[in-house]
Amino acid sequence: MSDLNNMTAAESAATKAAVMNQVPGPEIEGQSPLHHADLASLAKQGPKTGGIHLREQKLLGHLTLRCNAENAEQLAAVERVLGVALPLQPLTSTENGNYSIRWMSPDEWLILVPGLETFDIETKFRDEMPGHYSLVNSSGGSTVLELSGENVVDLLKKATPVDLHSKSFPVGKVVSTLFAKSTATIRRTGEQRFELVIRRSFSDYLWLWLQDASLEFGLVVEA
Amino acid sequence: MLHIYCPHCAEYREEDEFHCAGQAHIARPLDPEACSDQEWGEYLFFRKNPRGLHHELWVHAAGCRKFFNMTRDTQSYEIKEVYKIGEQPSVVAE
Amino acid sequence: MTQQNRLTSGGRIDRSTPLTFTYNGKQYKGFKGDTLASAMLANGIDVVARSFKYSRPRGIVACGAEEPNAVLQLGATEATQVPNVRATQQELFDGLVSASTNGWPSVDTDVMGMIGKVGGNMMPPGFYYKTFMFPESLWDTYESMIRKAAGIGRAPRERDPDTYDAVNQHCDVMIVGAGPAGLAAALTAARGGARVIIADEQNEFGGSLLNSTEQLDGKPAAEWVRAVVEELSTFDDVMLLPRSTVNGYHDHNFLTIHERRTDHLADIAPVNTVRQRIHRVRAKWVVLATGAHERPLVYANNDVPGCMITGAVSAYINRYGVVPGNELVVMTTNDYGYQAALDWADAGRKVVAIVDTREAAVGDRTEAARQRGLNIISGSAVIEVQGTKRVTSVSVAGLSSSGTKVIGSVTKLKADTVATSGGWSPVIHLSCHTGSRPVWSDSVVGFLPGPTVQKQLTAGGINGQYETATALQEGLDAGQKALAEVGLAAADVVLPDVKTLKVAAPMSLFHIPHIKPTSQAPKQFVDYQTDVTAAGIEIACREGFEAIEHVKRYTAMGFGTDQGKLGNINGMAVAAKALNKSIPETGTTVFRPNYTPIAFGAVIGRNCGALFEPERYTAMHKWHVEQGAMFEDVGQWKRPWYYPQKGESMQQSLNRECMAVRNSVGILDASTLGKIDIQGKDAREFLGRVYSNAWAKLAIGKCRYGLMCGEDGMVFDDGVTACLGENHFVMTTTTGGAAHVYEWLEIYHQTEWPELEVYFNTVTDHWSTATITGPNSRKLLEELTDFDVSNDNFRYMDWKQITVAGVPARVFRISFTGELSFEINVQANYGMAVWEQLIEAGAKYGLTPYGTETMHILRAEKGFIIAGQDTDGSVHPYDLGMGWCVSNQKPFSYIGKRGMNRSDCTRANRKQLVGLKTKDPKQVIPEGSAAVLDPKGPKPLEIQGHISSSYWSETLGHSIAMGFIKGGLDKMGETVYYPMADGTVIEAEICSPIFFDPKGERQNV
Amino acid sequence: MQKYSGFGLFKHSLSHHENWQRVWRNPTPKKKYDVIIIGGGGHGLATAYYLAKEHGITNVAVLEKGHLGGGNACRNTTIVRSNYLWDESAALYEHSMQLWEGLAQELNYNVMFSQRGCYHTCHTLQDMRSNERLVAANRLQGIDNEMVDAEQLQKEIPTMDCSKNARYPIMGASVQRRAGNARHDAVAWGFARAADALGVDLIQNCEVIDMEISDGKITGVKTKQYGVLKADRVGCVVAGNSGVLAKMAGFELPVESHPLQALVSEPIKPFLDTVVMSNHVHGYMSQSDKGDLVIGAGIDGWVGYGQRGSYGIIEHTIQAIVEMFPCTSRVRMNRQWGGIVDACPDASPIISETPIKNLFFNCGWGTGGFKGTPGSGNLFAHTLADGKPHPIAEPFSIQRFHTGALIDEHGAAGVAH
Repeated sequence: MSDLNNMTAAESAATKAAVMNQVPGPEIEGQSPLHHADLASLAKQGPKTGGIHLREQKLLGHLTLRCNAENAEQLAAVERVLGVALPLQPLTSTENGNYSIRWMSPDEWLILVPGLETFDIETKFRDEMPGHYSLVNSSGGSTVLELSGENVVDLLKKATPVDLHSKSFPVGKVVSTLFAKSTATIRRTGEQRFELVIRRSFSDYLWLWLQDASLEFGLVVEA
Repeated sequence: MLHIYCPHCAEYREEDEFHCAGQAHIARPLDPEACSDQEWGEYLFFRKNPRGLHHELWVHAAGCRKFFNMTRDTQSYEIKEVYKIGEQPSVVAE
Repeated sequence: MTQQNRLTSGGRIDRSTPLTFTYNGKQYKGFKGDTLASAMLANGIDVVARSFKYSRPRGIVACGAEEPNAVLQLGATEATQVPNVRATQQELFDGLVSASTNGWPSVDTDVMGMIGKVGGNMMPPGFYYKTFMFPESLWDTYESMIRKAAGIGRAPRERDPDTYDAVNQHCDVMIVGAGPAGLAAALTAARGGARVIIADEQNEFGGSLLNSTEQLDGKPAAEWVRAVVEELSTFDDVMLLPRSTVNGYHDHNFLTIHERRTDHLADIAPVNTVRQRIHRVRAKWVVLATGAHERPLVYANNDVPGCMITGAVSAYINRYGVVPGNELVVMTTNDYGYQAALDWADAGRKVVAIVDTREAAVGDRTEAARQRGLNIISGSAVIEVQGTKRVTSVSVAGLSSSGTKVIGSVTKLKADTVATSGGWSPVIHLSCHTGSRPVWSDSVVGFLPGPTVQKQLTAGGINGQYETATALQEGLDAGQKALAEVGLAAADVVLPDVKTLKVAAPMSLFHIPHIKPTSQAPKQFVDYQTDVTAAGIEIACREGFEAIEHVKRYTAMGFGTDQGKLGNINGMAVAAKALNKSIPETGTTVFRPNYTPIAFGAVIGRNCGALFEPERYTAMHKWHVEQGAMFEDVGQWKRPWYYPQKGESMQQSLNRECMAVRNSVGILDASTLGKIDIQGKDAREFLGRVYSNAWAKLAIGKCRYGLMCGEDGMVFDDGVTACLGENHFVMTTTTGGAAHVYEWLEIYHQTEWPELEVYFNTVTDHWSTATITGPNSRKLLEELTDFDVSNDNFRYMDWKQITVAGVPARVFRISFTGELSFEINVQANYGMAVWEQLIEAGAKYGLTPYGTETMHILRAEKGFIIAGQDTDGSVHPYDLGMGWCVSNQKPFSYIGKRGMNRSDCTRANRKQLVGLKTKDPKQVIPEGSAAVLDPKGPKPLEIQGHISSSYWSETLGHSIAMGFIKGGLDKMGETVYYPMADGTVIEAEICSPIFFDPKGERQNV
Repeated sequence: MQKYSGFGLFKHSLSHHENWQRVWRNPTPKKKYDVIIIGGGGHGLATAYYLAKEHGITNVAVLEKGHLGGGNACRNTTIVRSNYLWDESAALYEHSMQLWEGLAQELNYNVMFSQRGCYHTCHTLQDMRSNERLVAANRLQGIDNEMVDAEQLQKEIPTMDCSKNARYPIMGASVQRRAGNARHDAVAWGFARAADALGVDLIQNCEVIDMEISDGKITGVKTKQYGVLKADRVGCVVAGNSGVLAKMAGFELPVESHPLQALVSEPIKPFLDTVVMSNHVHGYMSQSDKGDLVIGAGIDGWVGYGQRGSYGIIEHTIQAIVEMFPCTSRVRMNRQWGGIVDACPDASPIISETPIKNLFFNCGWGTGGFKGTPGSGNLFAHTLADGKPHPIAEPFSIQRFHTGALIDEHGAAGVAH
């Protein structure tokens, strides 16, 4: 182990997993999955009104936690690290400031945190979490799109077979589902506001798809 | 188009999100080496394939990615129940 | 042109908005609110088609989805052509261009019609099964003639300029049909607070009420319709979909609605608007309020233009202000048929006679006709009409009380229009789509929806209830029932007051007898579009085609674009009579989606062109594009295939890329390989169970190659797995196999070995992988890291966590080329940054980007397999000569172990992977070529195996190949032959598949 | 048997077609037959015909629970070809192909076998490799099959998009020019008529509800309508229902019955004069003599006997067709339907003895049964006559699922058809 040079406190006795700070210094700029689309320029030059608003919440820290929802010690440890409990009800989410947790599966949660805090939080988890669990940094593999506007539900209905009516899909609900010919984890954050976690390799496809499907409503890109 | 209740997500979802992994309750022989070719072949390939009630293994592939069992009528396509891995069906195919 | 059949007032058309349209090159006028059919009738156009088989002139028969004849070509430009548009369902728009589809030189003067007349008698059902057989050699010629006559309209030859989409909908109650029953159901469900979708195929809601003069609450029915629609529009949770046909009713209450959003505006959709949309609806409950179709009667020459159904005549008069003729004869078996005569008389044109097949029927409508002084001929029928392109007269004769025989003398009456009603067939199509069989009702004289497992209710005409008051009540009841079923309280709805008319019993009669036997009488059409006659059905029955499905298939009845909406029941009745059975004994009629045809474009929505399937990109994709890379499709990924430089052939590019790697250093984007993070104390045990080789002793910091087999022992994937921590591994898979491998791990964990403490997570997209390989790869790496990457400190098959180009990285010293290699993995957000710095720093070493093709050549020089290319599901590790990658010492019987020990898997002479060296070193054996031992032997030749990988090796200066040979591992040095398509034979020697650096020294430096 | 010909047609027209004979009798079953064939589909009827014609065994009954040719025989998309990969299957399907050629004359029934060719398009390098392998193998097996490049393909099929702009551009194709279509109903009816003429009893509306088995040997079958019918040998040819029949006999099969869907467009003027199939974008299409585009879909992923599947399959299939033939976007889908196919794990059929003596099964044709009709019947007749399999049928025994000698045709069988 000695030559795994950067493995510090994260070398938790319980999990014996390799953890590393994957974020370089500030001199190197990260490129989010939609970097090539240059959303910043579109936000400046593109239309300012339309039924759909889109914003990429880029370079967040994405941590996938898998553990046992019935293990009280683990649940307590999560709360110590994040200051908020894991959502145990299926398809729900919790949040605490900049931290949000999405239920993904009975033994899986997606934790979003500010990008620069990722390693700290991973390290804390490794220090705090007892028992059998896994924590995986997936920050490079996905990005978050925020979609809002008066036609946002009309747009999403074209992409996902999930019922988006507010009776079935209240604010705070999370679903992982099909999105066009890819997948997304969709969380409702307002009556007309949703966050989509999408996979990096599909992001260009989804960007194309969203532009096409928004034509009838008008698409406003926000920085 | 089947409408499937995922026992893990606790709601109905479209068939598009799932896929069927074949007949349920086919346990891997505990001692494969003790199986004859015939027994191993039957484990691998031979199936009930009933017209009527059938226990199937499904996975919520685009959702929670959990496997679960389903009892379904292969003629009417009615789903009688879904139940988690390790659980036993309450409606049993003959 | 004047619209000679247009009334000066009345109807739902807007006379202040005239529209111009073209039919067969000639311009006509119509009005907003017209269908193409109503406008054609207004202009006195009689002939709209020539029939399929006999080329007989045909006119408009009906006014809706059931129309069999008025099927036209639409479109003003090549790209906007639409074949087979039913004129009765196409709203008129200004500039509409239409044309009839058959007939040469035109529908009016068609020479095929002569052939139809002369040859028609030679074309009984199934005639083509009985002829065109001799001589056998001429069948191709016969067939090409048959095919020329095929088809109705034509497909455009240009790409569709329009867009389409699909929308997923959910509701408590889906109501199909917005006639009185559907509207009552919708109003009830909406007031009760349900989420409602109501769809109707027509441009406005109202259904039968739009066509009639009926009064609701003492006011025209349309006013009630307007009020209901207005109220429904106020509910947030009610979706109203006019111009929307519910086309399919699938399992678990899934329905598809085909909404035509712009077809009424032009033949091309306005900018940023979809032409058509599919609603994919999941409904808790469904109310079918689809109404009924009127049945025409079957009589001699009943296809002459001017022969219509009575309901259509009323609809054209009342809704469109068009009287489709001057002198009308009605023939009916029921009271409803009288309405056409009443409406015709109200329009001021001549009713020649109402011929009622019944004796002395007394109902409110018959009495109204009598009081109007209309000529009613009871107990009689129109047995034949005269005329070619328009009815000129009709022959009326008395009928026996059973309706099976003509009695008495035949009278000729002058008329240009014959409207018939044989009763109504409930529109049960949707109820059948999920496998429910309809049930015959003697009282309705039609099929009703059968028992179903769907959560389905029915109301109105579909139940054989044709009185408006009953339809409204049934709609209300269905609405209340649906509310209760979805857990909502009953709604407060008061139905409008409608006068219920007294109706006399209808007669069960379908086929009108002629004075001659059916076989000798003039043609009596059952299915117009497919030219099926009563005589044809009798022949089919006589020949032993007794099941109704046989009859339909033998005669083609019901196989038109109208799917037999008018003809099927009549056809069954004719068959039943011929077989001396009742209609239900003859069989039932089963319907499949679609209710009416639907554009392919609508079905696929926006999943076409660039959005047909996702293109998956790595973080460095943009760089590859900028470098002019050619791409290979691997699964959904776009991977650089090779990077041609100006003027290079593909082979030249490959040679250059290969030599760069062998002589200096190359760089490959390997990000697409599947990567699975595995954590937990049993991770190692799990690996041992899913890989064929041993994992117990893999130390932290080390990597190992593994083969993955199915329970049948056959290899399906491979890759390198690294031990990151005592309980932490990362597995790589093939690019195409990633999803399958992940699910493979999960299914075994979730269903077989849940007791093992291990979690799997896909991290494919998270890591970017830049592989630098070649003798100078270490030098290049050294330039970008402070870490000591010397062979002493960083061994082959080690991995290190180091910083490369300022970015934290996991670097694996593994090699797929046989050269010194480093696979640099960084979080994908920094993949491009590292890649660009490698490129920059590599310039002085001639760092060369290479693609998948060069990768394949380099690995083949080393004899490394590619799962999926050198395996095909039928080879186990020993077949691949990879017994070294199987550990039978493991205590657990890993997946594949038992399978690869089945008797066929252990027999001698299995196909085994070997190297093949051509006798002529310049010759590259084409991949896929099959080996034989004696190329001169007679066919079929026993195939010894095939070439799975084959390349020109610039490194070695000769071709190399890997392939399978029966018993090949024991046949080193022997010769096999590969016969080519051009008759030449390539000779090759069996050798080791490791062509280059067999001791593996280069990767170990 | 009344002989059919153009002259006969003319003669009958003079008597208003009133004198056509029945195509087959409607016999009451005898109590005992030499051979009972369960299943009156194409394969069962072909088996009966060849039993009578080639083996002289005419004391034969075909028991059909509905009407003749009413199952997959009338629900398939009518493709006939023999370009399979492995020697075993190539021999089987080529045997069938050779019987197709000349079948109309042999049966005196025009089955409208049209050798208009069948293309497998290649969209990836992997596709190219598989097809080149297939072509090379077929060449040595004596089966015509050749590669054409995209440019040539564009000339041969002008309505197909062979440009480089597609999501998965077509790189080339293999083509078997002897392949094509036939008229599905006519095949069943032609075999039925010819078998009947040779003395075979075709019993419709006769459902087998149990097997008479003692000492591991079958002696007859029990029917719903006619009670027990005895037989020396019983052949079961019931496609999608094989599992149900096997259960009656007390064993399981390596077979699952899945819905297989298909669809047709409205009839349009000649658009495509050959058969095109794509394993990669997953769809295939031909045009019928009536003008319908006949389009095939993949199988649904679950067991289903309802003769219908899920809408998603239809969507995907039409996407594939429009991807390859963009000009079909405005053409309209008329009908869709489903059949029940019994799929074997290796996508090859079973023509085999069973654990029960004198009971033989012919099943597992999956999506490829139509093309096999004459060959299957011919070989199964041989099996029933001899009590042991014909050499071509031998590799297709149930035993192969025990020994592991599978004949994996997933590559060649590819897209469902």
